[in-house]
Amino acid sequence: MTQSFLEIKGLTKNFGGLRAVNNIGFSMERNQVLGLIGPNGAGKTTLLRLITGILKPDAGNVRFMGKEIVGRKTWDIVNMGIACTFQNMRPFRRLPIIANVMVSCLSPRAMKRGEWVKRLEAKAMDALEFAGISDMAREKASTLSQGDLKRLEVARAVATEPELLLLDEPFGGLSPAETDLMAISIRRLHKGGRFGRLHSEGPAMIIVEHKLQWLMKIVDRIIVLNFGTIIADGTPDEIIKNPRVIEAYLGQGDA
Amino acid sequence: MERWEKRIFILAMVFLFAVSTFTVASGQDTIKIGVIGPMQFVQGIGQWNGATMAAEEINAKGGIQVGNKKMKIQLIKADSNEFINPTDATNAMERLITRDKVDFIVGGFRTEAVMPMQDIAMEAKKIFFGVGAAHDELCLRVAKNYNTYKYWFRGSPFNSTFLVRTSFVHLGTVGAILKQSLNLPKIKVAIVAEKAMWADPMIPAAEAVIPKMGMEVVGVWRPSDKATDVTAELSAIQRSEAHIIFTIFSASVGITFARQAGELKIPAMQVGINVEAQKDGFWEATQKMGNYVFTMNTYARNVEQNELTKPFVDTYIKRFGETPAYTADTYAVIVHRLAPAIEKVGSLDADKLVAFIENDVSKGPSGTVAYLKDAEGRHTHDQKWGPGYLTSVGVQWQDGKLVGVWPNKWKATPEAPEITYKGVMPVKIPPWMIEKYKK
Amino acid sequence: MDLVLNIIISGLISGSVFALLAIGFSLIFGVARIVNIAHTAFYMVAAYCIYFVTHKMGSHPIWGMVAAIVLVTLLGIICYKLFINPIREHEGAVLIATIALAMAFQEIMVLKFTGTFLSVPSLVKGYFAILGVKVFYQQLLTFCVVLLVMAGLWILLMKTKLGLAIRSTAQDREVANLMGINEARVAMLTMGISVGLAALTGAVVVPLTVLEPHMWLHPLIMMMAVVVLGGLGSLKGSFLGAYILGFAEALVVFLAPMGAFLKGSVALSIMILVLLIRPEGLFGVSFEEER
Amino acid sequence: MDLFLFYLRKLFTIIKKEVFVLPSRIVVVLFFILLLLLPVFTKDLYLLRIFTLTSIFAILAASWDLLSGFTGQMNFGHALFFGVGAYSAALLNKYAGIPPWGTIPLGALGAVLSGLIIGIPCLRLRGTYLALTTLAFPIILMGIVFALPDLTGGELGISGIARLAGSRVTDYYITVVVMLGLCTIMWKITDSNTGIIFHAIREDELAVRASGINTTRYKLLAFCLSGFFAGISGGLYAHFMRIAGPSTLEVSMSFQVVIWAIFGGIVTIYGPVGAVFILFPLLEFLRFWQELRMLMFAVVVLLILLYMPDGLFRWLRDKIEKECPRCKIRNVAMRHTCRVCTAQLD
Repeated sequence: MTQSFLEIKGLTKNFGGLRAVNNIGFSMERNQVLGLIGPNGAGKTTLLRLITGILKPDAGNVRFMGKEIVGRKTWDIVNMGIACTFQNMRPFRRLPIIANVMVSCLSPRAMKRGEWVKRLEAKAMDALEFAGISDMAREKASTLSQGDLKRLEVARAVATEPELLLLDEPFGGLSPAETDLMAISIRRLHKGGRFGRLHSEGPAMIIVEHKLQWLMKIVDRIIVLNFGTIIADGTPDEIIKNPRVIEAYLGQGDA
Repeated sequence: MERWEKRIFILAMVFLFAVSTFTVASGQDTIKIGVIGPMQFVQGIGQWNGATMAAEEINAKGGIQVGNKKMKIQLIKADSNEFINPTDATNAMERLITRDKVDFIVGGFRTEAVMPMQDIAMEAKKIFFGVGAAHDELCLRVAKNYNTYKYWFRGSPFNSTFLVRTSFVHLGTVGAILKQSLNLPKIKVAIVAEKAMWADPMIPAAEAVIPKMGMEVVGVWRPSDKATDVTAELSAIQRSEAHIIFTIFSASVGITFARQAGELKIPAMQVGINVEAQKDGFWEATQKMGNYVFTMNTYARNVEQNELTKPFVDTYIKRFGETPAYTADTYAVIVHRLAPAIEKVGSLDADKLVAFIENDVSKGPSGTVAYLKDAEGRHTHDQKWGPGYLTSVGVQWQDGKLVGVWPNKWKATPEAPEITYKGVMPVKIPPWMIEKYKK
Repeated sequence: MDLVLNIIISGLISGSVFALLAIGFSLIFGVARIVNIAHTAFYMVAAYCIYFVTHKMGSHPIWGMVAAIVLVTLLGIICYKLFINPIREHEGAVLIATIALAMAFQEIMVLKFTGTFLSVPSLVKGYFAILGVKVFYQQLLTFCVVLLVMAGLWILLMKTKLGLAIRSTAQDREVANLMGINEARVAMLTMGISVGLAALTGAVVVPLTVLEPHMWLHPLIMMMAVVVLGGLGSLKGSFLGAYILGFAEALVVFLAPMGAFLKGSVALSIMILVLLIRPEGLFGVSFEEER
Repeated sequence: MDLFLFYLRKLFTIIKKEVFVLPSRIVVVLFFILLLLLPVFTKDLYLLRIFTLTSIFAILAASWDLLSGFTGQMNFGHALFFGVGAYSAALLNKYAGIPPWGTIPLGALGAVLSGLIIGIPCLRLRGTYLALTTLAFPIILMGIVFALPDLTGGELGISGIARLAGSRVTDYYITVVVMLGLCTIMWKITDSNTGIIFHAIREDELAVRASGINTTRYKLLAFCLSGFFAGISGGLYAHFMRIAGPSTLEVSMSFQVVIWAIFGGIVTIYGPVGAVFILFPLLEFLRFWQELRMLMFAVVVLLILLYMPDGLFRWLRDKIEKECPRCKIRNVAMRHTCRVCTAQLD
């Protein structure tokens, strides 16, 4: 029996009366890049948070590389190899950018993997380099622009050297040019390899995004959510043609 | 504008610094006595007033004869702030000794602060008369380690063991009066003691002694010493049908309790220790509800322990407008113990003075003071209690006046002589109590 | 039976006092995120104000109450303008500014009135008995004032423009600012209301107790326990929390008379126990996700 | 001999290149030297006493900063650690007869334990909730102290415990050296990787978790470390005052610590230490004006805050030093170019 890389079964989460995530189940492979789309309030972000353990599901389970991860603490999950970014960026505002990344470098997983790296700063620098903001390493995080904050989020996540990377709207608030750059970075990351002293496992990814045209270029599979349930699952080409997706996105009138 | 303010600020700071560092006391032609206490509270004010009166009296006579030279008394006031911050109290003590270079120290109130203060004074070998703290431990230290602690003397009040004994006598006296005049078969007593260390040993003692006196204990309540509402306790006490409430209060709860009990007309007499009720301000503080409260006290208007009492109390009232509290015994300490001792020894040498004072018997306005030895014959520098020595008085609030009511035909032991101080009056029973029981 | 009644009455009364204090504290915290340590110090100042008017000027207690509420509210607003508003952005600084204010008030009172225990006359003297339990009229008054204040506050918050402004500011300061609400003015007015409530509490409660310059510390702690228990910034929570702690205290006094002094500790332990189960207090906003 | 000279020269270079370039560093070095040499100039017992107590409280204030400033776990009940340290040192000394050098570390361990005990329930609380809850702990402990007067001495406290050392000068040296040592250690901790995590936890705890850090462990670590240092200061206090009483647990004690730390400027370690060295002696200098002393103290705190809400020492440091916009290295305010990268300073 081959166990899948990530397997989600019957995941459910209620907020008061609102059912944000309703009995979701899917699985993905180690080499996939998965796009997660859907209208606002469809439960995309909630799903990511359930996987990372920030929220506790009311029912269902999540298996990552054969291990159950529901009920584990966030840091445990991160150290098993799932990293995430936040939709509304959450940098440590009063710390220099490099220190932001160093926190990730100090996680047990990163420490174990980078034993041969003598200096944490060097590794953190490489993560920043990868994200393209190394020239501002000593600035306070509060001075960064939106786009650079997104990059910082990615750098922070990458520094834990994850197997699975959850990106929550990596293109949100970016200009088209910046989006291009970010898309290239993500692609490059997925290929894996070394970036200086930083090692990329070539992580599998789940990307939540609204900018479909860029998303389509990166992902090889898309899951569409609406009202907390999966309404479509397939390759980008299939999804574009799927009538239920069009209905959900554009409303019934246009369908 | 801003710069100007800043400059003033800096100037002020520099000024403060300068003043404080250069105000070091000068030459030695006077006897310096440090008065240390919580100067913004009644206790400290009493200590300072008593000392002021003593200094004025002695200086008016030209001072104290030390050898062949007359030396005047100079008082130095130190606010110990000890209720809020005992650390501050020790600093004040240290400052008195090293900066102001005092020769003697009187004062201290909160035992937690007095103990470290005692340590500092003993280390500097300065005679320290404690006026305010009643805890036994302060004097037990003298017995245990005489050479270090011999410079400590108890000034006032006598120690808490004796305080308990006196208040039991009061309880018995009032119990007998109630029994007789209200025709009660058995007197029931509710014990209400504030939660404080000094009150702790009094409760088992009271529970043991009261049945022996032919009375019954119906319950024990321990409100916080700063409780601001005791209606709950009062309701419970009324339910227990107690005739006497045996109070053990030193802090503000004494006022709250008396006021609320009076306002609710709880049919029971309050007897015991209520330090707040010893003060003239009690009547106002309880909004006249503290009527008929009975408490132990050191002085009372028109009651004379001996011939020294009346002049002292009258002068004090004239000078400061209130009856002296027990912390005002700084007067007795300076005038009747320290000054005669210095004159007789003829020097300010602490060791010589200690040797003299511990064997001296002196008369003061609150009675005759003699210093005790413990069972093993060690000096404790604690004061002797009993007929002929310090007894304190019992006082009762009667319609706005604090009236002395005890000792009235009191016999300490069956063989002892009967004692009645001049000026005592009979005890009054609250009318609502008479109304309830006399049917 | 009358034990139960006793407990109920005592609990209601001490709960009312806590509720009055806690609501004011909660209000200013909700609107301006100010942890006003000096809140009960204002209560103390009000009590001394009544003392001054009745004893030094010899007026009727009612004038004392009025003067206390008006003057202390003004004092609160002035202190806010002078010492708190300029450093609003620095949370820590605001905190110790209020501690320093409380200390300053305490010292001023010590200077003016010394540390002597004082008292003020009650507005209505005497007591009445319900089923053998004696209750002061003043306690009844306290209870009524709590109900009135609650009703008044509810009307103010729900039915008036100022109330709307206060509520929206409490929800989100920045957004309220953008919506054209003068946040600074709302904060100042709320401070006025909050301090006014503290003064009112002083005016109705103090006639039953003793005045001294350190009388603000104990209610401060109980008030904070109430506010935390009920959930910060939630008026409903403060109201309920106050009665829970009030009853806890009454139970301790009646059922464990030897341990009456422990009533404060017991109340605080209850608060901690509740927080262990619900970290955001009874009616606080849940943090489950993030804040 | 050559080796010695080499190290001497090296030391000299370090002093010249690293210390004399920044006024704040010079001030720190001067502070160390002055404190250590004070008894050489004066044997005034009063002065020594004040500075001994100041040192003890400096440890306390710095330990508050370590917990509340760096980790952002607002602790309003810091007196708990101080009191537990003082009481356990006193109990161990009185009943087990252990000398001060043993009781103080053991007392500090007691404080660590109390840090764990309150830290675990407090893990789920944050911000103002945490602040107001921690305020309750010392009060509850005080209730226990009063309920067990046989063991704890009730409101009298435990008295008659051993002296710290034979003489006041030795006391002074012990506390000052311990203070300087511990504060340096605390400063080092905050400068280390652990310190970065502490900082990050204050900024955004969830994000730290998402970076794979066990925040629970680090928060508890902060509670324990802070408890340890505060406990040491409590033990020193108990042995210096020779009494451990309930005043060590009072609310005013907790408030005092907060005042010191915020007055000096949090998240600095040096700020709270400096603040204690200004405010505690200030209270003593104000003694010539006894009646107004506490009022003056409160007014001084209020006024200084009005101008320097970030804390006195941060304000001062910003006045005498500038940060280079390019390389973020500090420079004397008088320089026009950065001393390292020669960038223009404005």
